[in-house]
Amino acid sequence: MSDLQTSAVRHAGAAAVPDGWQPQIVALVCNWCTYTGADMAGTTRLEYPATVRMVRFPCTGRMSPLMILRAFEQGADGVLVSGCHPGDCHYVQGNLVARRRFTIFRSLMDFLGIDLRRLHFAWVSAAEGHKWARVVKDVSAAVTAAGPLPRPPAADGWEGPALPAAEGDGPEEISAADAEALRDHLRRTAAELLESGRAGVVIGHRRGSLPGRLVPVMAATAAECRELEWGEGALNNLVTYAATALQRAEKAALVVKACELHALTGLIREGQVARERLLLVGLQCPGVRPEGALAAKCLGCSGAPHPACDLLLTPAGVSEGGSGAAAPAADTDDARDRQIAAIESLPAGERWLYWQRQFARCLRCYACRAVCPLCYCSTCVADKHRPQWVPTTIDARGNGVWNVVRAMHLAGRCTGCDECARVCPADIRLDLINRKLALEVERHFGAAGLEPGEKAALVDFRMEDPEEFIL
Amino acid sequence: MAKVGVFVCHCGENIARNVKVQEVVDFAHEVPGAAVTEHYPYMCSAPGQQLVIDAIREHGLDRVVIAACSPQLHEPTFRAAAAQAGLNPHLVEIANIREHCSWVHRDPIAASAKACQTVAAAVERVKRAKPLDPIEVPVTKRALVIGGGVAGIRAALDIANSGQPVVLVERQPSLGGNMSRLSETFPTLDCSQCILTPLMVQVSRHPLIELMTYSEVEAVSGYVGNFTVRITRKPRYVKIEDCTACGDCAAACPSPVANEFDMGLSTRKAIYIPFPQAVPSTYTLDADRCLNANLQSPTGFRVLGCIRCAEVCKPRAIDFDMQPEVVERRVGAIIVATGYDLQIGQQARECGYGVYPDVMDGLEFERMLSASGPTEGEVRRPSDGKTPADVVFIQCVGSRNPKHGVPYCSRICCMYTAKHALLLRHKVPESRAFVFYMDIRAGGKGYEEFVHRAMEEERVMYIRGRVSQVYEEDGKLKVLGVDTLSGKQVEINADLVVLASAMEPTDHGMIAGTLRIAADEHGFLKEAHPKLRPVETLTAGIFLAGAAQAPKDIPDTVAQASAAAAKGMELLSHDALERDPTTASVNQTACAGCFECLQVCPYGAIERQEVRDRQGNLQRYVAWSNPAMCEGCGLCAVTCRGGFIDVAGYSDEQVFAQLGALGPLPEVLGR
Amino acid sequence: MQPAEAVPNLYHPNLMRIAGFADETPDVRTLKLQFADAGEARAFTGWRPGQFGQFTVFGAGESVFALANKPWHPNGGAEPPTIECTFRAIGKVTNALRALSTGQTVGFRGPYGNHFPLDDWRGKHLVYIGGGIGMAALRSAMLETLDRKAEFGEVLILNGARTVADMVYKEEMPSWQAVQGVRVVRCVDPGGEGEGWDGEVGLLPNVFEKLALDPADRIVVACGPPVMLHYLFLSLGKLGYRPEQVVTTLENKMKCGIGHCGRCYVGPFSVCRDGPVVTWAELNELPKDY
Amino acid sequence: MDRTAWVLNETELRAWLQDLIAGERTVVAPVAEDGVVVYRPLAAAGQAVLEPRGKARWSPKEFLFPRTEALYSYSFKGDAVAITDPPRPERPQVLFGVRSCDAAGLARLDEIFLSGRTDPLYAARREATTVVTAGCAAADPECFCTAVGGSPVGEEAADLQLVPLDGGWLLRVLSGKGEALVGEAAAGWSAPPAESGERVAALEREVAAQIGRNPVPQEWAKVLEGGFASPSWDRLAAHCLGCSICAYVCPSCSCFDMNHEANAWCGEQCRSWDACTFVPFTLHASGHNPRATRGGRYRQRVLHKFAFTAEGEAHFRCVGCGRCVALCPAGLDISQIVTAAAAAIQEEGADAAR
Repeated sequence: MSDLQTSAVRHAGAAAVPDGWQPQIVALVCNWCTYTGADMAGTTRLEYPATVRMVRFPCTGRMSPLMILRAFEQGADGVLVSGCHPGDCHYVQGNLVARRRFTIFRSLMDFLGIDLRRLHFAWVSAAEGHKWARVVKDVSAAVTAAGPLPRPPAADGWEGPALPAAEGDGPEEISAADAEALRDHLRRTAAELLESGRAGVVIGHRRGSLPGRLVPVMAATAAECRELEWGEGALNNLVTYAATALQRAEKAALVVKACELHALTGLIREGQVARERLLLVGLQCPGVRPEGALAAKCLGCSGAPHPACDLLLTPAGVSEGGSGAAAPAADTDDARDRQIAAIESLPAGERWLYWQRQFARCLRCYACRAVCPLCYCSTCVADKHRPQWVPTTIDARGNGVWNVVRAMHLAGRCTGCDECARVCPADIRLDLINRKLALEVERHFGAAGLEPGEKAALVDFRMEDPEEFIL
Repeated sequence: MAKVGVFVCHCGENIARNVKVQEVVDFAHEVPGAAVTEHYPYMCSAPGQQLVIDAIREHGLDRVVIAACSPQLHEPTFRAAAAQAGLNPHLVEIANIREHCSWVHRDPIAASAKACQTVAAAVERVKRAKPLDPIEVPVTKRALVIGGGVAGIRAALDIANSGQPVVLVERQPSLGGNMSRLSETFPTLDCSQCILTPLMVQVSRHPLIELMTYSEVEAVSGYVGNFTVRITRKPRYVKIEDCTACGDCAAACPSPVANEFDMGLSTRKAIYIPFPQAVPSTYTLDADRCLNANLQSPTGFRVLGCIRCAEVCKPRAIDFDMQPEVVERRVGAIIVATGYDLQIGQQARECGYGVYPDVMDGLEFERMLSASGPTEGEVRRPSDGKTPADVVFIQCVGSRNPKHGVPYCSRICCMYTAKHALLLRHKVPESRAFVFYMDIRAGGKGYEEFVHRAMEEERVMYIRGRVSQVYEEDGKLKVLGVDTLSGKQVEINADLVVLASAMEPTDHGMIAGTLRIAADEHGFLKEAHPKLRPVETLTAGIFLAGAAQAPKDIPDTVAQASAAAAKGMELLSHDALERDPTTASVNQTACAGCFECLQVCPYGAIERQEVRDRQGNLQRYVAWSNPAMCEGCGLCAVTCRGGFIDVAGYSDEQVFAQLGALGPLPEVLGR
Repeated sequence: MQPAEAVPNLYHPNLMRIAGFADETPDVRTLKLQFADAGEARAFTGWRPGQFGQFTVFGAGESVFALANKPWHPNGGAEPPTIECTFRAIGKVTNALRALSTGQTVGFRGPYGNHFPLDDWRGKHLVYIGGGIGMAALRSAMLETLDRKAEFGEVLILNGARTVADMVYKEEMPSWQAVQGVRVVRCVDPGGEGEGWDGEVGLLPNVFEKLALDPADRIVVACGPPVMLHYLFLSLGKLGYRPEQVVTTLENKMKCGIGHCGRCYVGPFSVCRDGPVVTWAELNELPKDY
Repeated sequence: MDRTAWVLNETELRAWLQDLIAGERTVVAPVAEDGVVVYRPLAAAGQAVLEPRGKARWSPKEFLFPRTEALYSYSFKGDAVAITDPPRPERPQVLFGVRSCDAAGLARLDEIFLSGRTDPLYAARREATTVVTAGCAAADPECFCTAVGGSPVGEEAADLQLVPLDGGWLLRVLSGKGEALVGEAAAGWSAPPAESGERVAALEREVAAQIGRNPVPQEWAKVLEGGFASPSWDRLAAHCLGCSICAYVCPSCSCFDMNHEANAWCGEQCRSWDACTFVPFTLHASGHNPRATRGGRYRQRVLHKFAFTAEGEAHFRCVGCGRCVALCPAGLDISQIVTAAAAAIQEEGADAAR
């Protein structure tokens, strides 16, 4: 419970858990089916617990996960979301798209350790007054069993789970001589691209001020090309700079690792950059080492440049790419997955502690947003205040909402470059959250649809999408 | 913070029995912004409404909350009352404390607490409400009917007879559709052409119907009341106005072709009239089959190899230089009546269709039975022209067969098979008719009796079961099947096999893509609601008629056509439409142009708009929600990650405010 | 440094009751506020013209407006203090403020910032130029000037707006004009005049130029949108005004009002602490960060 | 050396720390949490990470200037509003084992919050806070305190100072508050060696030598300010992504935002950290933004650290902890950028003169 709610409770003079405590449940219902179904329960004089407070929406498709969070933040002990049965939606597909959102949102809540007895989804038609009464009874019983919404826990002194180390071979090592050759190819290629006018700017890496660290550079001169570098310190996903670079030049060359190309595909699919204005330079990658050790995303990677790049640079030389061939198959045994499994094996209460402690560290510096190649909104929803979507407070109130929103906005879109986790000064394992949601999207809806022509998973739907969790 | 009036209704005892009205009133007074709080035994009564009206006027209220029954009942009532007092109707909010409270909670304390919070939430919500005015959409007073079968004909005539102009587009050279192919119609055995032809003529003569045969709808843009339709008129190479339908050209034409109107059972010439009663009564030159077609000149017929038809045509109606013509029409309503085809699928092939000439489908048999057909109504085997003695009819070929066909029932097969068997028995009294069926579905007026007539009076043998195989042996077709009632194998030597193939929508429902309306996985066009809006589509202004929507027989088709026409007429009867203003709007300054909103919108209401700088250079594309098409579901609003789309009447601010009132209660309720 | 115990809560607003309001334009409103608590009213020490206040809409937030009515002094009379502010409903707080009606409660803290040095201007001719809602920042000084007219030379008030409908203080301009030795000029941008408009038409700097005033012994006090000020300063330069003769107010975004939150800095100059009143000369010394 | 000082071994130090924890004060020290070292209130002395080098991920400023705090709360009743001030003073606290740069950062915060109009909440906490610094025996790659006038064993804002010496700690009293904190505990502690003063000075020189960065001369303040309009800012900040890691981990950044967090019944006026690198920081409701470019925003950060100083302040607001350098997602290095900007501005000036 937030301080705000605490003060509200203080205001109400409520004690901790008084005898006969009744939960407060907020029900988000659609106008056409469930609201009318609840009317039906009334006209037939059914009785059910007075625990629910109804909020009427045109459609389940209008219900943002943020509204569910808002209900919890305002002190609801439980939330019930209810709408039309699949196929009966007044707007045909509103509930089907919503079902996908809710599926992923619920998975996220579960992963973060929310007691799922507090969060329910149901289909109740306009004729199902009895079902409405039953659903409210069942949901009330479940929330009553879960008890009053707890305060953010104090995790003082808690050791936390021991996550398995990320293990894997990683890309082949590149010898010093090869690395030098590769770097020379890069510099020469970049200079040629500028000189020939094939690119007005080359987005690459150069030496930074800290040992071993390379930093981004938008090279526009021959001199800057001579400073280009490549290696284990090339941490940044330069796709993030693509749009900026294209403001400076009609065409930009972009140095990309194979793992970063997906992010670019996402940007192209979402109309943010035009493929024809980019010249992709793929380099043989030795893997990156953000803090000495090889990054988890590299452990299953061969390091070969992505064949879809326009130019492929290996120690052997420069070749034209753009074959359109598929990338090497992604490693199925992702090193992060074992860590996710370890978190999932914890009881919900411990998952809650684990994530709450991480979110408590969150400074709301929005570096995760800033480095994310797929975060490009002109104004982030976190900066909007009519209404205040995300509480501005850098505490349990705001941080939890922010981290959930961020994760939801990347569900079905995140391409796993792990930049957010790399830059997070609080070491929040955003990579695990993103990866978990990617796995959930794949598990429920099949491949995440990361090609330019495909629909993103969360704007798509199928009639037969799974819905075991819906009452 | 607005000045809100809160009016709590007792509903006699209905609310007051379980909800302590006075407490709700007192509580409402503590909600910030609540300036006036009143209660009344029956707020919906005339004095109750007057109370609200007077309070609005007297206190200058700018928002109103009515705590009473479900908004489904009296929201319109109180909105009207507010409007009477000069308040925008969308500044009225209903707190449902009857259906959702007093009627379902017996404990007065809990029920009152819930009522209080519901009222508080409604106040919070209405404080953020904005006045909304109905969206006005002008209506072009003309309808487009796509398809000139019986559905399209009926719909076009109904609308035109009501005084509204109609554009009727038919792809084939003549009106008539599948019905004009039929011999007689069940269960009355009227001659199909006899009842259809007068309607076709009415269409052609109707001053308000612009008939475009041999034409296709290429593209449709716009929205309800304001569609723009692009129609391609294919060249007939015969000037309709000059052609006298004398037939001299066809007689002279050296190029015979299978006649598709007779399902290939006869031939026609490259220049032809599909059937004698065709409307318009004019010849058409089949460009693909004309001998001139092969001469590869850029304009088609410029280099002429054969001009016999033109030579014999006295009115000089033939014009080899005719070009496809694209015309545009603005219409307010569209009726889709594109009809059906019979599906020849795997099961039909297993039954020997396409392998043995004496296996035919239902429509082919219809042509054979038709007095104007290739055999002039005599039943003859295609292979040798002999009159068949034993004829096997197989129902559900492809239908009700999820594995190898379609899962649905084609609905007409039971009836037309009975008709076929009966007509066979009439025409060839010594013949024997066998029908393999799964169930008999004869749910129509006089239908069951008709089937019984076939069974009992005409001694048609009905065998319940599926046919496993049809093969030829000694010039006879062997039909193997199982009689599931007796459990015995059945083997029938047939002279002719007639398949009741599945109906499928014409071109697998391709028209859905052109019109941007929904179709199911089989291509049948989707109605807005299966029960309550069966002839509307989700795209306002587009209506459905006939077998394009689902398999159906002639009476149902005609009934639906008239229903669709009525819907269209209703729409065209307005000079302008008033649409609910609870629609989505995009903050275009902030829109990043990812267009995921466009992908989720069920109504195609989101459009791409260009943003240009002062010099006119294209900067980017942003989304725009067309208020004339948006239904206000809000899918786009939640899809937009930046929150740049909001829904009037269900705005983010309103929802958040409402949720903010549902937290733990202040001490007022801490009793 | 005083002991922490004794430091008052700077952020604790006084509760004010809305005593009335006037709608200047469709989206600009002037509120009249009175202290809800008599004790707080008695403790209020008044303000000097040009100072601003932080106004709170509870539930929405705080917003900064100039104190727009004639300065109130504790010893000025028996009347309880009334505070006026004129604002445009444009953001979260201002829209929420506009939705409030008479009798409802807002917060106020202040006054903050420096003020117009009216005493230094004694004996001089004064020109008040307000563009759009800019007149709101000058109104307090202008009304005080009218009150003490005898101490000053000619007074010209130039109130400009894009259109007639956008002009603020329409109703009260006649009462300004009624003071002996005061001239009120109203002007709207070309195209903004409506039927029956009898004021000037033209861009405000041009209208000012046309008035052809002698710069000698004259102080120009101007407030308006950045573009207007830019061109006005060009005109003033052309007309021979020295930067020291020209005074304006800076309108940077502020939050705390007391120089702590770091938001309103123009270089090292904190607008809320060191401003908002600056001379054109001072402005020339500041980086272009406003 | 005339100061009161002792030498404590690790056991004595931890024992003292444990006593402090048991006392009336909240003791805040670096603690490893999920693998990251952050300042936390201690539950046990053993939790504290007290090393001769390295630093917590971010500064301890949040214990004086919390990330978010309510300036007052309020509740509604109809049209009436009731305001409640936050409680104060809080329980006294000790910031234990903070680095000299972090303590110097507190002195910069004092300049903001205790000058002019005193901030009541900050003042209350500051008064109740005792600062025990831990000097550094080695520099990290990002460190540059000596380049901006600081020292690895600087004494600014410290009440007590620990200096790592010979595997133990030299504890020096620097203020009355520090003396009070030691109180009776010193009874069993050993006196420092006679040459401890020189040893500390030697340590300072040794660490300073490890810091490879050029000092930022004080006169650059004027140069940088004069170069406000220099085009070099856009170039230097080209890769800034506009997050606020630099500001939030910075010991001296003090900008904040104020927002109402409220529901229908009650609310709070919340003060939360904010940063000049964020676009909305100076964005007017009208849409006008004086700092519309990332170059402009980053310039504000640099100038506010190195140029805009109140009268009488003869130091930079940057304390050289280097956290922003180590954590910047784009690898921006403020010390290099200051040097580059000054050079560019001087060159532009020279060009203009020619």
